[in-house]
Amino acid sequence: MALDKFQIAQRIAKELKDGYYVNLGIGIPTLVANYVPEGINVILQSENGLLGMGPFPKEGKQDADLINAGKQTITTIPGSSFFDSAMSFGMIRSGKVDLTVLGAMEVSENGDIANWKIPGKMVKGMGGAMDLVASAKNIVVAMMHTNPKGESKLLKKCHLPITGIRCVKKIVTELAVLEICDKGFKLLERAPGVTVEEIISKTEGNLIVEGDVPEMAI
Amino acid sequence: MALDKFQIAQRIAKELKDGYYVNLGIGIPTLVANYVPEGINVILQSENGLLGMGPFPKEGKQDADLINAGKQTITTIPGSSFFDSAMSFGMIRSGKVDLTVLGAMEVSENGDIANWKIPGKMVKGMGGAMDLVASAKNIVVAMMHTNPKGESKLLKKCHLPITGIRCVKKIVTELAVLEICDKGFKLLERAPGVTVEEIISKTEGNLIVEGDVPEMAI
Amino acid sequence: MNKLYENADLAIADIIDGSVLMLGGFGLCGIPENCIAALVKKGVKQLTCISNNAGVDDFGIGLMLQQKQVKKMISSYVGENAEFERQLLSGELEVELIPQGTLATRCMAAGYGMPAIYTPAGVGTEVAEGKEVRNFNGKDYLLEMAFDADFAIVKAWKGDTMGNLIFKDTARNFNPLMAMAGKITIAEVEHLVPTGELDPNHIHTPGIYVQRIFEGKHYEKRIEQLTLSK
Amino acid sequence: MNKLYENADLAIADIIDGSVLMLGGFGLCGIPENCIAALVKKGVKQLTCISNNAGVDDFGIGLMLQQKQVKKMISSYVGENAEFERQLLSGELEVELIPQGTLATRCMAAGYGMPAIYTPAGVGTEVAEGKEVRNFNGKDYLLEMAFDADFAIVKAWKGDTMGNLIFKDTARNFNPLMAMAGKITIAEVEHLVPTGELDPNHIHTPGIYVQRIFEGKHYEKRIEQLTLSK
Repeated sequence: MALDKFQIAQRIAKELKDGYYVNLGIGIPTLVANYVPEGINVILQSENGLLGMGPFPKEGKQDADLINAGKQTITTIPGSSFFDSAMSFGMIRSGKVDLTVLGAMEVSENGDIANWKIPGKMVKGMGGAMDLVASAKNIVVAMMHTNPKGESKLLKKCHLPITGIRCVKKIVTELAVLEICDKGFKLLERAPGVTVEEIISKTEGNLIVEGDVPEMAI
Repeated sequence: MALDKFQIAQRIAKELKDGYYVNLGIGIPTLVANYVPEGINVILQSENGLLGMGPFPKEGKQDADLINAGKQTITTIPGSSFFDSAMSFGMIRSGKVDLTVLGAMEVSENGDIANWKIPGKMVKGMGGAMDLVASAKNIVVAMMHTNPKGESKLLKKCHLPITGIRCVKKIVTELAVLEICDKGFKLLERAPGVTVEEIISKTEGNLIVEGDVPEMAI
Repeated sequence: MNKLYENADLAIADIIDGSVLMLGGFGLCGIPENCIAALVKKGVKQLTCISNNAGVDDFGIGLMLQQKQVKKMISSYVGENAEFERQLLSGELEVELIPQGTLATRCMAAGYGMPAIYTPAGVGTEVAEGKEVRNFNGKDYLLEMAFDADFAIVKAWKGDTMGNLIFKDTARNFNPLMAMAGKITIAEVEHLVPTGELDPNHIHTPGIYVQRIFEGKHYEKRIEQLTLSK
Repeated sequence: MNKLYENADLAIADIIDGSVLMLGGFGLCGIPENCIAALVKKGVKQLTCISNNAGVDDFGIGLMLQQKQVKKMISSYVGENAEFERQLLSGELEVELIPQGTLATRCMAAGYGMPAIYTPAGVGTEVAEGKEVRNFNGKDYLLEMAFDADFAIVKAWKGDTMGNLIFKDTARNFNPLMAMAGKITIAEVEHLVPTGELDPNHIHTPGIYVQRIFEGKHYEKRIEQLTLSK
């Protein structure tokens, strides 16, 4: 059975290691924070200028001066720090952020990502996405395997304007966990009950299936 | 009569304007702080990371964490701020410092300055001097007109390794105030009782004397 | 030298049509509300605004867009603004979208006297079009130029009469960077304190970067996405 | 993840011969006294040290020079050190002198992921030899590369167990820049406080840049030029 968005977040949370500094994008990536494994401490970076992001505030505790990169009111954890946007992207650019989780509209088999612009639609801008994908050493994409029309989002080549080149390391969809390797998308895990055949049929880019592909443990 | 070093500092202090941010080099330039004209407020920048440098501390009030660029113990004035060395040279480089006063071994008629290295002697380094001269919009040099051998320090071309090119705006020596202009050293003022002839005889570079040259009022 | 102004109207009085402005803030967080209101009141037009976002329809830079005061926006993200979209699609408004880190670093470059910086953001994308690409240690970077703005308009939490500024929480964002970058920097602060009251170790923007300062009034500090825990 | 170390010996235990180190401080102000003592004790050799100065004969990096542990110094100013001069003139020690602002900015570049920066410092001088000169807006600049150091060793006033640092007065100097620039950053602090005790708005170096932290002991904090008012 295909994962729901919470399960996708839960699976991505297994990529976390103790002490990781993590940047979570808007959408499914944000949910990852809810599934941090026990015994593991991660510190969330918000690129508008905060390390040590905490949960959303309780009613009445919101502060207009304290928001995340999605402009939502948030809180801080003990040990947090604030900084300006240049330092924020400085630490991203110098590879200090251990893991970046992003949504995407398309990923190509060489790790290109498209997630900022759809021709013909109003372009809202790339925000920090281009900086993140150009610099992060470990990028995991959270997305659906296909678009609403049923077309694969794991492609030989991105059709949409790209956000960054050769940067994605892993992809977690409702169907599978895949890794970008030299030859394309390497299938690492299947969602419980999902067949390799279904994943093959929904993956346009080169899919590498080696041996038995285990089911995800979530 | 030629000025002493205190009078040179006093004359340079007349270049100060209210609200100026000023960087004073080691030696005579440091003395300028003692002659700030009444009614004028200047803020001293110390390139090791301080705006708002105050006088030396009273006995017992010294703090090893609070020094100037000459490594001397100092104090701060109200409204001071501390910052790191990148920001310190950032504000120098972006032209926020209104006036820089430096010593020199040689100045050439096109405004080159040499003040960091004597071939054959142990080289101690340029410290912040090259940054200052490359960036400051208004550089006044405080120095003797001649070296201990009696040779002019105002030259057609610097003999010593230079610190920066075409950067000096004004020079105050024990004999004269001079401005660098397109054609060379323009004589602006004489020290009290010093003749134009003496200044001519001690200036190797092109000296421009126009009309009556007034005596300095100090 | 007096840096203290009575209010926003006086502080922005010499901003003229066609000026290039930097405006601090991220979304509606840390925006110079008083100066924006004064710019709307003054009706100055044909402005180029460098700001991470363009506000919402009825707040922030959106108020200037309503009055058609903006010729060009240089931003990283301009969603959540219907009037913006209308003007963009009708060709009344020009937009240059640049990556957020590039925006921040081009401000910093100006404040630090660096004419240009190299960043990997946008390599291989349409952002790289027309720009120099250079390889350092096996990785490609784009050459991006320092901004050149006539005025930087920022909002701080506290400030003193010498122009020293302290920001609060994520309202810091682009404010200290833009403060360093403007030819003339105008700072509005929630709390103006006498000189000497701020701890010199806590100051984020040294006064040397600030030419004008005033205490703002009636801060609305609107929240764009109120999100609460249950 | 635990960043907390018991002492300097443990924090520097994996620094090996031939390492490239950054050491914070300006003169003797804000230098990592405990780590320098531990490096001397460990006797690690052939070090390249990036530090604004080289200490004095019997303090700071001078202690490492005495033990001939330094192969190369990268500094802006190296006066006040007779042993340094002796080693330099005898050819035992290599020295690269670079402008102070260039030194600072090459540290910052490393911490900010910028491979190189442009600065006007040194244009037309021997510092420019072999370097790319480029004209922007009518002014010449040198291309200077970001530093690449194995370890950055810094001294802060306060720190917490997450590695957040606060510096005091002019002891800040190069410390936060080097803290950002090291592959591994070791911070010694005068006062180690529990996480949560530092105001997040006052932190100069966010913990993400610091891999190891310990509370130093027996700070001498020697004054190089005691200068008093009468």
